[in-house]
Amino acid sequence: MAKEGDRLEGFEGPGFLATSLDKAVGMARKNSIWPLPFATSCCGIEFMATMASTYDLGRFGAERLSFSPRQADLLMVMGTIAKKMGPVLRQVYEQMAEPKWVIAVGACASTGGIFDTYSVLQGIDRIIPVDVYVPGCPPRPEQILDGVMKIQDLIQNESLRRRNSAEYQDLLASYGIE
Amino acid sequence: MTKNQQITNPTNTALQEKDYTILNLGPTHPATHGIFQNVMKMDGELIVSAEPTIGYIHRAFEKLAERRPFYQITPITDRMNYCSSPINNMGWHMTVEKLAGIEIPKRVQYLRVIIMELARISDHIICNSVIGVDSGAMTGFLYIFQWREFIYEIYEELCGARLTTNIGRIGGLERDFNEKAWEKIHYFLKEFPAGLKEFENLLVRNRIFMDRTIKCGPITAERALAYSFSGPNLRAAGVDYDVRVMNPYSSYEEFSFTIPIGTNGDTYDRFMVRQREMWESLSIIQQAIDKVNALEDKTSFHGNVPEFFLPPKEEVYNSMEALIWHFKIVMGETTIPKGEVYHCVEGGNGELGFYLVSDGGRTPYRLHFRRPCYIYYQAYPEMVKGSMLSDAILTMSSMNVIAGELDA
Amino acid sequence: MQLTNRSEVVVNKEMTFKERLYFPAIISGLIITVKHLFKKRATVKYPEEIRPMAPVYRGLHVLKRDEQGRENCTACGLCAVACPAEAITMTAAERKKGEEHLYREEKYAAIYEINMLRCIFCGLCEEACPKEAIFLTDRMLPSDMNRANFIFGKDKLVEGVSIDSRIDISKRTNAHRKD
Amino acid sequence: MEFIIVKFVLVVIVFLVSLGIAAYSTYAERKIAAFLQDRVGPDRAGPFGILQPLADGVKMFMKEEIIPTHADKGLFILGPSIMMMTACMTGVVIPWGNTLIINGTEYPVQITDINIGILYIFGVVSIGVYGIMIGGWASNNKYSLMGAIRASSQMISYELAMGMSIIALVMMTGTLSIGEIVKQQQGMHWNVFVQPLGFILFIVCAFAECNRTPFDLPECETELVGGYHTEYSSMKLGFYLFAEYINMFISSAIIASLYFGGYNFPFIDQLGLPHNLLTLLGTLIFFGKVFFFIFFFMWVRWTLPRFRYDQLMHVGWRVMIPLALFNILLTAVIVLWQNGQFN
Repeated sequence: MAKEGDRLEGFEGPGFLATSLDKAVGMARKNSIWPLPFATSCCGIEFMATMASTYDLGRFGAERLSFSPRQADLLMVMGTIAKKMGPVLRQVYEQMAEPKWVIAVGACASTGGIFDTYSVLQGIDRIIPVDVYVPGCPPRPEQILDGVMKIQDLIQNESLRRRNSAEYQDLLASYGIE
Repeated sequence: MTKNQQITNPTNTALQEKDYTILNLGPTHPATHGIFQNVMKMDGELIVSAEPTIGYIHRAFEKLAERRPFYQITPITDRMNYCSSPINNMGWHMTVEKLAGIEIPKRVQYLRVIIMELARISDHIICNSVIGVDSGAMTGFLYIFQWREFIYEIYEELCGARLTTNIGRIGGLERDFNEKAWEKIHYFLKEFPAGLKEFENLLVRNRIFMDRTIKCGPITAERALAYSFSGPNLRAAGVDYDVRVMNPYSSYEEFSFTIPIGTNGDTYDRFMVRQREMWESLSIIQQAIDKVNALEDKTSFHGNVPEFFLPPKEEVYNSMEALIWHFKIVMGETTIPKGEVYHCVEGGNGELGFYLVSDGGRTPYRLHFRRPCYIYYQAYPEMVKGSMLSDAILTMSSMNVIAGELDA
Repeated sequence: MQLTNRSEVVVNKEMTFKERLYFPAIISGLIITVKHLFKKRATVKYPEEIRPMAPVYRGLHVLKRDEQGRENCTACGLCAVACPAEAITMTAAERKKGEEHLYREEKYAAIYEINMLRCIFCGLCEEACPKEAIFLTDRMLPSDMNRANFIFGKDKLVEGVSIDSRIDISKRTNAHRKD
Repeated sequence: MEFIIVKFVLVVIVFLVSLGIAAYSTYAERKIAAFLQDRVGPDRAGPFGILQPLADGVKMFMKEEIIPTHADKGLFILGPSIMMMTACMTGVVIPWGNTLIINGTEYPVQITDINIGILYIFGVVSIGVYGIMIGGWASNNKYSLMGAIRASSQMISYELAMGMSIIALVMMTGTLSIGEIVKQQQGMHWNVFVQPLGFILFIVCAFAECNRTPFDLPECETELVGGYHTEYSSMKLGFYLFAEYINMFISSAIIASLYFGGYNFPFIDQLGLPHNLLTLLGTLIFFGKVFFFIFFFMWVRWTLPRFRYDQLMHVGWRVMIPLALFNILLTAVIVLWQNGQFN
């Protein structure tokens, strides 16, 4: 991500107009994240707490949950992903419209956590690309908000062309997603 | 609206297999709490039959527990019914204590009762407010959730975590309640009734809500017993079975509380039974505080079991014996007698049982959790058959089926 | 079916005429919600305001030093054994001559790593430690974009030598296991 | 020529105002929901989150368009277009204010005062249903289809009751022109005082027509994921959501003009202000009424649970329509009595 941030400043980059457009769009996108809560277990309850009055995810413009993947910008994977669930998760990811981001909330989604067993996927980054990991089992709502803010930083600094770039295609290809 | 419950399609007889719609409810449906799949055969909005699929969040709890020393199983039980993890923790500790024949001082038992009843309240808050959300009333959820947040604060003072508490140890609690925790519990007892009342006023006598929930997903007492239901779902069907009364543990026999029951086990019954249980839990907490204050013993927070309960750190440095116990306990080398034991507690959503077989080794030989959700979910197809899609969703949320516990 | 004499039917499904009219309940509901318009907001605006955490909160770990700035850890491995998530690994090393000011015991952890993404913050390592070396603190672990950054080595876990950079855990030790 | 210019200017203004108010309704909805729920709501996009609708709009425009492989492409695009178009068309007949006198010529602050204004609105609104139906059908998704079926049956049922509640009003006023109806409510002679039952029926039906809770079955999240717009992404979804808010705005405007006197307010004649200023004041008051009803829509949404499909039909056919018929009968008797027919 840092690389793209640098390129924005450079002269041989996409040019001033483009970078300000990038910035404006980045600002807009970052303040209008519609999350798709893929809540499977404990972290889902903490996500409820994050949505609730005390923490209020709505302050970031993200209170409009979109359970339909077509409309979501941010896939929040919360909780254990069993191997049986893996294909479903991947299908949800494929159904999402670009640009899309993924946040792995909690130990289970990130690495499998305590469940190092035959049935649990040891981290969702084995099947889909993950942008931000949030540690904790489950993370405090503050940590989830922290993760969302990291995503906002990412969005802010993302070039509009990134989703068409060869690197991005390679990244998807490395996960076998066309 | 009672008549409309059993609407049948007038052309029902002429319908053939191909005329039905197959609707996949889940695994990523917003109203499946956790992950299930229901393959529903629909006749328009009516459910002809439902076929539940489980296993989407199978985490192999039991196998995992069989290669862990006893004290390390507590964090695993946390993640079963994560809405009320303290009850799971306590249940597990009591199971081991039962097997090892450990005596627990009265004070610790009362403190445990306080923690477990707080957990029950927080569990019922989630369940009942989610019934509200699923029926479209989001606001009540956000009001009452602030109180759950407050219970989190109490947990945090008691053990240092919010949701997966890992509270208590085999032989007692890991630390005594501090001043701030007592303060917060008293504040909770004082202020929560108003919040609960407000939540009730918002929904309970609202005709839209009553119409939605009455006769929605009913189950008779006979069928519920046949499925071996327990907890609020069985009580809603009209059977006053409560583990706390029938098979008391942790001095529950000393407390007086009524067992709320419903009439025909529909969603409204389940909602009201849970609602009343919160009030009962509040009174139990108050009684427990009174009992704790009346005790001579003001300090003990664990039993006198050096072979299970870690010695204080100062002793570990200064006494050889304590150091040896410390190492033995942490390495899991404490001797647990051979034998098998079943212990059950009244969990947030039913009878939570632990069936433990020990061969005297450092880990359980076999450990089975009796998860109430697993049992409720078997009855789901029967309960939603012939009702509408909206009913199926409310039935699901009112049964308080939690995927993490169901699949274990 | 009655098993005890303590039961009570708590459900009244009969609606009065007033309740059948929909509107009284709707209006009382509207009044309840509109009252909240004028209540104090319950929200804690996280990055600007931080909600107070209990001092015993189980957050990011720290490896303590003693008063003279020597590492407490003696690499006995009890924390790694106690960890249900198997997130802790360590390699022990012998203390050499001239390193007495660095390590309190003769043996020390040359490498001490916690996989923070595996860790479930249960606090069993803190309890298992016989040397008061590892503690969980009320600091939060930040999120990150790179999975590799979550393997916390000694550089991130051990507290600083200077008094200012020490992490206060007195609340935990006092409240903890005192008879 | 001048006529065309004036009308063109008015059309543009009404169009922009509708869009602006709809955009800020989304912001208001989030803020009001938050305030009713002890939260803060969006506050990080600009001061107090005031740029939130802008951010949403830009994001939606820049999002990838997905047309599912199994969808009927033509209809898939047609759905949101119809929805948006019909939503924008209804604002034409609403009298936003009294007349403005410029250079001695009197210009009404209303795009057109056709003498069947009410029928026009009903016609346009019923086309709007097709937007939802076609969208839900074309998505080729079972949830969307169910949402579409729910939407169409709900709209049809409630349009009946709505129409009947209006008939009573028309019997009292004797005209179908909204401009005329508003003029008759001069001062404090608001129709809500003479047609309370009709007003209640009308507002309940307005809720149903706008798909707002407690009648938001077509898109109810917990059952149908997204309802008819489950498969839509980017601006097509934006059109659907936007149209809902425009509809809400227009419904509020219609309620305000039919039952709450439109731009009229008490003591309007006793202020002794110049005509143009009075008109402006009236328009402001009209918008005040509209905003109150928009608030009311949101307030109800965040308080009530929703109906079930069969209960919705039950309320529509077995409660609303008989009541509306009774209202017509009652009004007829009163009108006849007033006209001295019983003497």
